[in-house]
Amino acid sequence: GGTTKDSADNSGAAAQTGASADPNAKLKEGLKIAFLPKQLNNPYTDVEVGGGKVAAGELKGEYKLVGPNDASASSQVSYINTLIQQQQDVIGIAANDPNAVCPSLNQARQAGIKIVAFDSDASKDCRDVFINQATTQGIGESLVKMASELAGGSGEIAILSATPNATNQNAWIEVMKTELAKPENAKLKLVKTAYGNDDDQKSFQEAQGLLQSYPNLKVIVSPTTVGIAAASRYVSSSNYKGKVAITGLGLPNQMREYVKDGTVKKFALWNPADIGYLAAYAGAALASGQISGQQGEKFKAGKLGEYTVGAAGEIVLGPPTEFTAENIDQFNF
Amino acid sequence: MTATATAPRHLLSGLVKVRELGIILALVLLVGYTAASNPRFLSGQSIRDILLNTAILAVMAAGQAVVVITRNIDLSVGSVLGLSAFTVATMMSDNPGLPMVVAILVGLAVGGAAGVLNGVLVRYGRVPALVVTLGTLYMFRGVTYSWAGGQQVNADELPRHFLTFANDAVLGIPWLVLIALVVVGGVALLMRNYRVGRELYAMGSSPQAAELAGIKVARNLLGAFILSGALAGLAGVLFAARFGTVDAAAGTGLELNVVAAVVVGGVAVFGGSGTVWGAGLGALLLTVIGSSLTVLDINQFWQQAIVGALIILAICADRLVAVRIARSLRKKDSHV
Amino acid sequence: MSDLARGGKQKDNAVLEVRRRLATWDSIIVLLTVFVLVVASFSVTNFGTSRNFTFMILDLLPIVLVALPMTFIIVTGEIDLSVASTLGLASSIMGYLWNQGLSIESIIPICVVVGAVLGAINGFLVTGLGLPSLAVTIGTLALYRGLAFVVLGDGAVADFPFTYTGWVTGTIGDGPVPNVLVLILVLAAIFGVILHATPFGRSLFAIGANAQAAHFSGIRVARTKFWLYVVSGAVAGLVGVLWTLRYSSARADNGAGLELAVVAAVLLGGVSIFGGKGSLPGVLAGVVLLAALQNALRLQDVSGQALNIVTGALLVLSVLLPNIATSIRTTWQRRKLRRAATV
Amino acid sequence: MTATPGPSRPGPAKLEVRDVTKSFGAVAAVQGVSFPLYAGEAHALVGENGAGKSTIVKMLAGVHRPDTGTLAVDGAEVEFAGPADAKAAGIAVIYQEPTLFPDLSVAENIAMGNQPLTRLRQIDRKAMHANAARLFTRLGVHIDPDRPARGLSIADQQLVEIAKALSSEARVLIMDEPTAALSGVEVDRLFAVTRALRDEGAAIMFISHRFEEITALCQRVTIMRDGRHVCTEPVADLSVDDMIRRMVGRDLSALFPKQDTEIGETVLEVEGLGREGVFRDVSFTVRAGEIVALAGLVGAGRSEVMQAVFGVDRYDTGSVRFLGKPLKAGSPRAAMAAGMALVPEDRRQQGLVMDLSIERNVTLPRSRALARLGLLFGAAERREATSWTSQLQTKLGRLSDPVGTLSGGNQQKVVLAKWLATDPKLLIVDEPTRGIDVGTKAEVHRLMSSLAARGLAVVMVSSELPEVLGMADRIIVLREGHVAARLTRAEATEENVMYAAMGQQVTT
Ligand SMILES: Nc1ncnc2c1ncn2[C@@H]1O[C@H](COP(=O)(O)OP(=O)(O)OP(=O)(O)O)[C@@H](O)[C@H]1O
Ligand SMILES: Nc1ncnc2c1ncn2[C@@H]1O[C@H](COP(=O)(O)OP(=O)(O)OP(=O)(O)O)[C@@H](O)[C@H]1O
Ligand SMILES: [Mg+2]
Ligand SMILES: [Mg+2]
Repeated sequence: GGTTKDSADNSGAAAQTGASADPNAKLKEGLKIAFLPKQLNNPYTDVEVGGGKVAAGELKGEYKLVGPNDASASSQVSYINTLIQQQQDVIGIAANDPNAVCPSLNQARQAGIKIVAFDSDASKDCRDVFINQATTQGIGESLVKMASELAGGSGEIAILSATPNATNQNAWIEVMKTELAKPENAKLKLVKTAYGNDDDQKSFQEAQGLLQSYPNLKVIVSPTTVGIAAASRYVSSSNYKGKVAITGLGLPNQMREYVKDGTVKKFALWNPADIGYLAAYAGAALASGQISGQQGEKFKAGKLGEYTVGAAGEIVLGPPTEFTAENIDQFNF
Repeated sequence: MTATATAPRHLLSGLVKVRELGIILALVLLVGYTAASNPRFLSGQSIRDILLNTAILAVMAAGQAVVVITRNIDLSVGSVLGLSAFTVATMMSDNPGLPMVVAILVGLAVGGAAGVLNGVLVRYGRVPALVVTLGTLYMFRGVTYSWAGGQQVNADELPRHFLTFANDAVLGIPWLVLIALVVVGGVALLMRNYRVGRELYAMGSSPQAAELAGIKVARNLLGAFILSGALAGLAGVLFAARFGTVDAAAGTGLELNVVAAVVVGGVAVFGGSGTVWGAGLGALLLTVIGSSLTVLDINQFWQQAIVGALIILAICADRLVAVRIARSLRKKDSHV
Repeated sequence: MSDLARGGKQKDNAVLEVRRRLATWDSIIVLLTVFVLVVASFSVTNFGTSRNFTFMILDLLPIVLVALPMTFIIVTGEIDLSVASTLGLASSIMGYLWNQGLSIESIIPICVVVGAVLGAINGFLVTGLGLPSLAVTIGTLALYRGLAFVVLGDGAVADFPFTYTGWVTGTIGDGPVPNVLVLILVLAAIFGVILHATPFGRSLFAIGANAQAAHFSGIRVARTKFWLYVVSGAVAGLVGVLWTLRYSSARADNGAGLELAVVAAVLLGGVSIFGGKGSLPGVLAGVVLLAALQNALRLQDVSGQALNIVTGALLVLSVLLPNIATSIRTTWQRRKLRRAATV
Repeated sequence: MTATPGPSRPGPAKLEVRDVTKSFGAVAAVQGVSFPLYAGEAHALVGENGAGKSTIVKMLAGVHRPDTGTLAVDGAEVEFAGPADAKAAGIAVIYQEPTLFPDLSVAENIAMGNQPLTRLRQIDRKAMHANAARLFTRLGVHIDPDRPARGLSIADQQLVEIAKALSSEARVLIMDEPTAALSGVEVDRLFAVTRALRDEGAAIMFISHRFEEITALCQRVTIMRDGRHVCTEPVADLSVDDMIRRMVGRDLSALFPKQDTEIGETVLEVEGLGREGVFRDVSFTVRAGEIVALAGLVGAGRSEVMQAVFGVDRYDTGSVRFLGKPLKAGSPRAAMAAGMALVPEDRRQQGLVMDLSIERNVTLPRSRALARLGLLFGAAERREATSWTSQLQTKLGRLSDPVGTLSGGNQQKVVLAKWLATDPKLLIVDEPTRGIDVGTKAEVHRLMSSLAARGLAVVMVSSELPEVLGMADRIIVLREGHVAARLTRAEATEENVMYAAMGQQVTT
């Protein structure tokens, strides 16, 4: 009898954050706040951490941005190690793999660094709080709702996701499947989930493949900014334009062209800059002892107002915004 | 003498044709099977998509084939494509009035300059091509990243004529495909029928002998790298026009596809043999494999595995043909 | 030549020999590595700490282990680009079997064997069918990675026992020496002795420099290469296990892109891509040099992009500089001779 | 063969070497050598292995640049930046080692650099093919111009090289041991063509270790020793012994000192050996103390038979027994373990690993035996290598130098040393003295003979008839892959062997 899944003790050395919170503690100045997104040089990411930079400025902290060029967990670990060596106060991380970054994050916590996961969560026991852009349930529901409207209530739909491993994507897809199983959506048929790996070209080709394989396809739902842009671009330049609708989560700046030329009627997103902004404030609150990550603790996040820590250390930003031809010009990100 | 010489000549040239015939056969089988299970695979839009997707790979494969024939390799093509695509996209978004020709020339120039660096290091620095181009793969990508940062040039920033170039057609053939055809055909002709082409084959077949034969090895080698670089640069322009969105990561990892296309197309990695047509067909085969797997609705997770297996099969088939040719030679020579 | 004269000449030769050895690339790279380590320890804050040392060792662990058999393979004039995919497939299988409830003690050897089998497939294609290794392993690079996704799909398996994950990231007696360093040193010593001080090692150089002559000398060229691929696969399988344990995460995309880093390190270590030349100390120095530079530059907040440029430049310079030195020396010698002749 | 009397030449030299010097690191390969090449004259260059002949050739070809001294064409000093310049100056070179492009067709190989062009500046393949066919007819050989050069035998490669040199219609033709791989018939053809060229006014430089060839072809000879110029004189003024004495610096004794030996029991039995398309039904035995020669024309399959026996090639039918036991087929390692050694014909491709050091090459087949507890240390290898290279009087700088830096003949000695070091019971030597100078050749022959006297069985493949007749106890003549005749030492004459090899009736 060796060590098996059932007999294993994999508690690890989860860091103990015994300190109790003092809601009235003063926000510290000069905090070293580092952001480690999934990948650098990704427009969505840039907007996100841009919000963090603004917040760090307001907090009179030192802002730092590091990250890999590839969206891999192993490169993130090297960066976490470097940040530990540099003795940062707060690390904001969008985890490429919830578990792979865990041992390093726990080492960071042992070294007194506060961990704020944002956008894509790390495992619960190795971060202090998680900034959730919207509830998983909420996003899944709104994606199905948009798809149903665009399909006119019945027909074939397909999903164009990011990488097969993306945690947040898979969680949303799960919710979508549950939604689609409900009687009111019985006439909608999910024919395929394709993966564009958040790579522009691959997403482009996957979109082509979907349209070829499913001649009756009515809607492509792409809950990733890379995917929705690529799919829209393909459809707008092909003779599928007008026959197939695209929706999902996208950046208004990238989508403006396709909304204007009619390829895309409607898509959604939260304001990514607010995620980074909120993450920085949550980090500062943690580092200053205002909160410790327990449910029910409250803190102020600058212009966004007051937030409450939810179950399992989750802080939800708010509901996503829907963009249409009417309102898209009001947004610039 | 002449009588005995002409008969094997037909036999030989016949066999040589078989080499490319193998790929064509594979293509026909694959297309046939896919079309049988989904007729839309042969629809106009679908064929157009496949050809458009092949074009970029084929242009790069033509350059790569030339370099590989000289017993070298150019792994930096993916990074060169990225650099050129970003340069051209930035330039076009800043100066929307520039005509397409300028974009193409700038792309060629950027790639050509990269090729000069590779060629000079290989020839005058006497550094093996694999080392040089692995190094410049990192360096060119690094340069693009440092320059672009997180910037991305989006479709809405690019001038319309630049974007429509990819889809516009003359006589029903999209520009992109036309360019690829001209490039592959031109390079193939150069390699087959012109002195410099044969010299490149000779250099790959035996580098020392090429020096001794008084071939202008330095000039030719530099030329080969410049050609490969320039074509990768051209591919960058086509990439930007086709995909409309360009960031610093454009073309990452493409080098392996290009090398795979060349190898599948029957160009020997040890230089000296293979054709540019073959490389072009290799690019087409790889693209068709990718498309048909998607169309056949093969599980996403199986797709990559199947691509790998097919690449290996193609190499095996090519090897089989080569062994056949060698055996027929041996038989012909024997006195027994 | 009298015996006396020969004796005298040989002593001269010995001196020359030592000087020649010192001037070879692998000794230069060893010295350069030591130099970089010393300079970085003094000038980069937090570089010289024991914790950073541990981080660095963990970062170079997969590269150095895969580089050992890769050195052998490149010395024989072949290449194995499928190692990173083998690593990924081993990791996937590890996760799959763990989910099936197998014990980790039996999973680890299974993964190593799977790696060996994957290596044997490469070996068969290269030696049995006589296909070029560059082409074959580009094919299996795609194939094995694809299979990794087939096995584990989009999932990740994470709940590995802490006794094992902790061992990989831990240090001996909580001191400054990481556990895995022992593994690295033992394996490196074994591979080093085999390459440089055994008949087998000699035969590898002969195969790389002229396979036909090696065949005529009674060396079993095909069989030797075949087993090298098996070993390379087995080591990649083992590294797949270590990778999974280090990140406590079995995923199909583990280690993607590692092959180029390994090849870069091996070439930086002075191994000729054409085969027949190279040394293991050089390769170890190459790996450490790359890891140390990256680590130090990251601590200095140099961006990943600039790291790319440094890596690439280093790779090219590693071959370029010795060549330039040689050509300067010969030109200078010729000039001297010419001048002597005209006087 | 008859020598053309050497006229004393007035007028400027077509090509002249003036006081050139060339060193490689510490090795002074050529030191202050001068001589002229005249139009309409064949000029021989002789010297021991490593005397610097090929180095001179490479300087004339633009491959090496002289350290000091100059070259002059038609009296005007020139400097060649590379082979292209030499070619442009009308100099065609056949190098000591063939330099073909294996992937290109024979016709392309010949035409490379001056292919016939069509009006569109494309290559005219038809003309190219016809040109090659014409050259082959002139040389009297049958090689398909459209086959790739890969897989040609050494002799055929050499012939293609000759065709290549002829095709460029050069004014100076330099040939570095062009006949080393050829047998009598082809040599005669080559000489006929060369004489014709010479009479048309070309200047010829000819290098060979066979003196009968020199007296047959050349008018003037330059002798070199240790990189230095000894003399340049009309061939007619020197006897062969004079030349040898000046070359070696001392008198040489008998050239083929074959000792009589006691013939022991059978060592090797080859029974009905065959390989499709190459040879068939070859049977012979070799006994201890015996030297058996395999004679035949180039391409008769001699090398292939012995390679199959040794196991580097496979065979389809028949069997090989060694020391009474069947020998595992296709395994050189098994053959070595049983006590066989094979000195192959192509030292560059088969015999040596050019990039490895001399000592590593010598000890390569022996590394297992030299290891202690599985570990191998440099000292053991060096000791072994020192002993064998000095025994064979190899001219070398350091044992740690790459073997590729040695002269051709000295490389051959290293191959011999490598295999003698394994202390074999049967030694197969394929063209053992190809490219070896007279002094060393005598040495090699003495060595083979004394080894045989000590009970070693020897199989010698040789294209050189005097060598075959002088050394062999028995001669097996192969023709087109099968045994055409078996002759004892007593029966063998030059005519006998040639007739059998060419398939004519043997007259006894
Ligand atoms: N590239 C080189 N590097 C170092 N030494 C060299 C090189 N080429 C030739 N030598 C040395 O120069 C000397 C002359 O060699 P060369 O090849 O000219 O002799 P050779 O007269 O042609 O002999 P052979 O009859 O054996 O062909 C030899 O000692 C040889 O070792
Ligand atoms: N690798 C090869 N590929 C094709 N044909 C070959 C190859 N090697 C040898 N041959 C052919 O096999 C025949 C026998 O060659 P082999 O070398 O055994 O002859 P040989 O009597 O030893 O003559 P040589 O003097 O050339 O060594 C020749 O016709 C040769 O052209
Ligand atoms: Mg010579
Ligand atoms: Mg032979």
